[in-house]
Amino acid sequence: MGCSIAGIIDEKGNRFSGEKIICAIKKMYLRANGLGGGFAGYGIYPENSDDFCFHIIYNDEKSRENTESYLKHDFEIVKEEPIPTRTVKAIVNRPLLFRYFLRVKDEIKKQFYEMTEEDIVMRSVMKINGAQAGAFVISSGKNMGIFKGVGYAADIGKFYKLEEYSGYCWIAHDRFPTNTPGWWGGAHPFGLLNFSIVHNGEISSYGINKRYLEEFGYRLTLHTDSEAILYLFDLLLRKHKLPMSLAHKVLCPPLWSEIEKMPEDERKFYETLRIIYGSALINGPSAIIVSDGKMMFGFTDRLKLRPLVAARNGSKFYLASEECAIQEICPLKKGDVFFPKVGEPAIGKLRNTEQTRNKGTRNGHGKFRFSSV
Amino acid sequence: MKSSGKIVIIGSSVAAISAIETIREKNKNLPITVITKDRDLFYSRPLISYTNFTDEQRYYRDKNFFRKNNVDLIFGEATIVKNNSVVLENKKNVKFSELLIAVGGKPITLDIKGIDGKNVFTLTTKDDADNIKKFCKNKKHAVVIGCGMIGIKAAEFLKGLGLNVSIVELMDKPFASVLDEKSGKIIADKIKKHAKLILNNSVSDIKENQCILKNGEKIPSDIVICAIGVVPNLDIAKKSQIKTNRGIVVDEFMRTSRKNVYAAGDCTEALDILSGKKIPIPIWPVAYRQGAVAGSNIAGIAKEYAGGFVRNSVDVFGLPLITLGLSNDKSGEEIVFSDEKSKVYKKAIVKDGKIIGAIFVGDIARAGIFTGMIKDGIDVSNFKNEIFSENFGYIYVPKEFRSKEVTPIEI
Amino acid sequence: MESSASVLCKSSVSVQCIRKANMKKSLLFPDFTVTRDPDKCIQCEVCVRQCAFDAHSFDKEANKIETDNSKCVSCLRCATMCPTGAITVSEHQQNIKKNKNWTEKQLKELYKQSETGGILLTGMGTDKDYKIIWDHILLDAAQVTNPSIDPLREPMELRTYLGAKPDRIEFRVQSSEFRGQNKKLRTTNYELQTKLPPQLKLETPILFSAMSYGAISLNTMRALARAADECGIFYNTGEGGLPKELYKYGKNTIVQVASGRFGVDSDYLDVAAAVEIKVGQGAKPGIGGHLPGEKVTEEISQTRMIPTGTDALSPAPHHDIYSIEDLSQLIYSIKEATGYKKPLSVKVAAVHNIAAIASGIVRAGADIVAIDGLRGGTGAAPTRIRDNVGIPIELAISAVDSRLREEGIRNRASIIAAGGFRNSADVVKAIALGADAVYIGTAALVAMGCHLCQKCYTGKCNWGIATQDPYLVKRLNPEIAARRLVNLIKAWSHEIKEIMGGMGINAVESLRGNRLRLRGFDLHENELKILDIKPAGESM
Amino acid sequence: MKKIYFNEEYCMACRLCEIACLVAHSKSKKIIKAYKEEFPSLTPRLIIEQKGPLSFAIQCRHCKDAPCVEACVTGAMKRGKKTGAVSHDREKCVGCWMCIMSCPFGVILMDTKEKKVATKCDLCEDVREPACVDACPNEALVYKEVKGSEKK
Repeated sequence: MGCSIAGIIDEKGNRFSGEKIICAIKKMYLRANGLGGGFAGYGIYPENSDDFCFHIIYNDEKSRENTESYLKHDFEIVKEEPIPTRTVKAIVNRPLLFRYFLRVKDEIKKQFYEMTEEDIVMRSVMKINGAQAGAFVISSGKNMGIFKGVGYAADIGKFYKLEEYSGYCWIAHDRFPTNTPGWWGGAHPFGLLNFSIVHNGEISSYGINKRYLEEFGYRLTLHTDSEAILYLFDLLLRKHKLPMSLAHKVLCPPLWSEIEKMPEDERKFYETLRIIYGSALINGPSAIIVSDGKMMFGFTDRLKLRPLVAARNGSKFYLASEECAIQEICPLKKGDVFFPKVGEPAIGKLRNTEQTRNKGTRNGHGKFRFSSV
Repeated sequence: MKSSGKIVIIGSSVAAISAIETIREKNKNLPITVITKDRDLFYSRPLISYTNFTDEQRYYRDKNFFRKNNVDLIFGEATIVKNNSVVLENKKNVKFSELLIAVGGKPITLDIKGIDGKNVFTLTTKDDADNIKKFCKNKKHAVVIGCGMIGIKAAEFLKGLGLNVSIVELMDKPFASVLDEKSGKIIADKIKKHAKLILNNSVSDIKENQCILKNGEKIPSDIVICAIGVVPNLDIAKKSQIKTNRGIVVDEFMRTSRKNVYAAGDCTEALDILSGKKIPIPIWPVAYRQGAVAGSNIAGIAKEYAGGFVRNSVDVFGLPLITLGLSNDKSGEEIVFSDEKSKVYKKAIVKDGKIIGAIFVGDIARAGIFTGMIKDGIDVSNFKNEIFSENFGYIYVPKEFRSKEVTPIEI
Repeated sequence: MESSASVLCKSSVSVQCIRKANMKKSLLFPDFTVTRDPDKCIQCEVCVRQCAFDAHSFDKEANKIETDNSKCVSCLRCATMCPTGAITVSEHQQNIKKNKNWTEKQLKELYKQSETGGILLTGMGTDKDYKIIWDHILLDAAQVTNPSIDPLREPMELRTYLGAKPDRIEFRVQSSEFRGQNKKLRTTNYELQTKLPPQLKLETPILFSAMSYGAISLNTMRALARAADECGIFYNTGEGGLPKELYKYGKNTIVQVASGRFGVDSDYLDVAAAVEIKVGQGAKPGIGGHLPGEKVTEEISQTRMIPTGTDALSPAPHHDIYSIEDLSQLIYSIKEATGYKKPLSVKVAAVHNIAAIASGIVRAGADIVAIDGLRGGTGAAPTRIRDNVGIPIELAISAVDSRLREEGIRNRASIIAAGGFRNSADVVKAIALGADAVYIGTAALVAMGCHLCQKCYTGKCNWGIATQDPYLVKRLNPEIAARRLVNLIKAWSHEIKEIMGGMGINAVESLRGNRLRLRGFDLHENELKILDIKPAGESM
Repeated sequence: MKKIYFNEEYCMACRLCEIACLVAHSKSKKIIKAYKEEFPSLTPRLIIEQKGPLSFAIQCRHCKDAPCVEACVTGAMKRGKKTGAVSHDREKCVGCWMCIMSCPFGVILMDTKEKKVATKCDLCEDVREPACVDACPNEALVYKEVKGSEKK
């Protein structure tokens, strides 16, 4: 896939309009072909910030009815409404678009006492999306939402009236699909719970990543490799409690030859990590931006076969496929821009969640120490 | 023991040559002087009997051997060693720091009537051969006294010159000291096809045209070659108060009783590993080895002579013959292979598990393995019955005794 | 060399045997015709000396070399060694009336059996004309949207770890702050809590499969051990014990514990890198082994720990394993004996219920499941068993890998696939289907000189491989053979890298179980279903 | 110096070395031609020994203190100062067989076809690798320098 990706996070948590990210992604329109675009915004539903917000696309009313009755079984629906849209000439064949603010019912929590609320949400999402009954959950996190569809990203943004939302973190994607035909659910970002991801690339390891995830209960229904990355993050971060930086080392591990040169404890750690998570390694050209609402994390594949630039200006941290996208929305000084190296992620973090501002984004290693028992 | 001065070698025998080669291998510059009676340098003595050879072919080494090796030559006879000098016939003194006596042997002469006659010769030098050649013109009959190594070569030489040859031998078979009865008979039969062989007899009177034997028989002879053998040439050693026995007495470094004086070759008596005694072993390889040992020690690199044993290879009118060690010993176990039809006879004598002597007649292939086994004292008890089998070879030599030349440490 | 019962071997199948069996006239005719070009033959007798089956002889009186076609097994030793290339061996042309049902091979087997009354014996893997599924699986490559990778320019990782893996990593995080020059710095310390179960580290996902001392010569074992050492992989002792001389290759050795328990003692288990319980073998599932007493030489008796000259009988089952819980007991006995320091493998033949069996093995505590398919080789097996029992390894890998994933226990054991791997493409396909690594046996033997004459059970291997004859074992110089093996492993590894690079994959982890990079061509729907691959032409 | 060594562990007595030696010392140097046209007059310069399953091919060891050189009365047998190889000059040789008597390996042979002379391995002089070594299919013959083997 071709595609452009972009992301902005305000590390102080200041919210800003979705217009900026539309401008950024629009600048790179040559990287897209109008077969899909989308956005994820964090901090956009402050009034319902404790409820799970499902954005669902429906083929028809019947599937909406079925799905809503299913939702009602597991959840208390705090609020439901159509997602506001405006008419945009280029956007055609729109499905039904609804959002729901949900709380897991107590009896369901009791019934699935071994599961967390997130697990229950994930199970529901998998069930709806796996049923292939004309309904598709495109986002399911808290205080966040994904807006996507078939068309250029800029048009999609306009369609969803994103300028009316304000959030502290936005990621966006404009698509040039090659592997899967354009449909609304197949556009980026992909989301599960609070995770959202945009991806420029093609995962040649998808086959095994998919089978690996299936062992842990994920259903990959979109026939798109990017979905696998999202779930891998969910598995590693949420279920296996790995920090983002280590999850990155699972997806893009150092070469064995590099591991061998590490000091004993570090070597042992990475060796173990790679041996256990071999099936989670993602291979193939990729530039990825992932967010969980607390940080925005950008990285490329082990050979850096797809572009990614980063910039920092004031409290804002930017990621994009091309520098022009960032320049478009923020006048950058020399030294603001940097190019993440192979194996080194670029990270922007909400400062109130992690006390110290992480300056070490340029060198992914270094800031960790390893020991063994 | 490092030599700083001048090395003098008396004689230009194989021992001398091998000493020079050894010294030069180790030191290019040490001055070496050779004092020799031989005007013709340097022919191989065993080749003097080959009538069809050119002089060139008889050279043992390159014609310019001495010049190339930076060796000074003095033609003349050394008479005595005095102090640190060799005194020549012409009274000239040649100073040395180390001296090697390599004067070889001299023919045994017999006390027979007429032995001083003009028609009586010995055959040990090229001069002898040349003289005989000259004398033989228009002559018809020859008598060779002695049927050993030199006797056979003399007979072949005379045959080559077109004479009828009679060989008179005191003992009952040719090569009497080294052959047993059977091999003696095969060799005698072979000789008889080319010459008249008179055994158990001796010449008592040499006339101009005939010899009278002990039993009174008269055989025609225009020329007589006395080929009984050689004994160590002890002339100079004795005069110079160097200790002698049957040969010049030397230690394992080839040193004589006199300081800085060495001796090597047929003039010495050296360790016989089979008897453990020191005896003269007047054979070529021993002379060569002794010369090399002496040369090495003279050049300052200590080397010991490990001893040798009697062995010889001779071609008797086309029939190859090799004898090794105590080939006529009767005290050991005899292992024999004999094929009358093809005139092949092989015998080995095994004593205390070791081969002490062997005879090969007709088929001498790989006889050297036996030489090696005798030298190394290899116990053959386990395979002694196979030593003359068709497959016998070096493979029978137990691995632990095999030479390093064969089995390198790691392949 | 190991056959199923002593009565078999004595009455097995050579013309000479048949003569001995008091048949006046054998109805058999030769399998091969040896042709000698008289213009090229120099009568050097190299062929005479090289043929252990005595097919060539020199007639001194006639001053002529003669050949007895009936003795030729087409091992091609003579043709290879002939310095003038004067010898060719071809199929014997006999005009047996063409019959698709009653083929020449069938007829010959009937003649043999009617003349000997014995079970037919054979060696190596089945030569029966079964469909080779590998040849109906096609590999993917990257084009345009995804750059292929040049293995000569970019790193390409084949390293493979075999053994049980935990589902997730466990570690403790400790953050500490300290003062830097101007500001506070924070470091995070990860303390690894996971204790990884023992692993076999392979530099390339290939191992040499089990071949026992007795079935193969010591020189052959030496070559396998040296090559494994040099390639950073493993060889397998089979069930014949481990000669003391090879202990130095222990870190590259997988030792087998089979039903006969030959050569098993604490030193044997201690010296190895891993232990494999052999339950079955692809060439003869359900059948034991038999090494006739005459082949139990001094050295073999030492290694197998049985008296010289006694028959070495491997029972068909392990008599202490009549059920899965018995296997578990043996697995844990061995783990106890080796201090839980070595991975424990269980080797089974791919039979109909292989997925469930493999699952049981994993749950019984094995760290590795080795599965030997229909085409697995052998030193000796009854022909009927070899040619008719078991299922193809392709289907077995897929069934087992799928099953273990369904049960969520795929991480708990590695899968080694075995049985007729012919080239690196087969290996890539096996890994993409879900195997962690493959065992190669026949390919390794061929690399060393085997010409697949299938006469291993006679003990007269002219290539010095499947023999103990002191005249024949020398023919295999382990130095040369090891070099050839190393070349083979290198060549295959290069090819695997090339194929992976073409797919845009630079680590074998991303190939393993990646069935999406495979397509079936000319495969039945059911086969596609079991292989879990799409038909060629269908995209992602 | 580089010498030919055998490794009896891997010699299988196929005799290809012997054939190669013979061809290398033939006139035509072509195997079929040499055998068909020159055969009876060809003498290999090496010997293959067999004792049960044990076998090896042995040829002149080119000893440092070579007994054959010591014993040669004609000077035909010489040790090259530079090469260290023991060479044999057919022209000088008179066939006295002193060398045959002396060689402890028994690797000097008689060549009586034309003239009675001794014959032995010449290391195939100008060739990079001796023919026998080249022909050995099992590396039971190797041509190499072995340190510390210069003693007899």
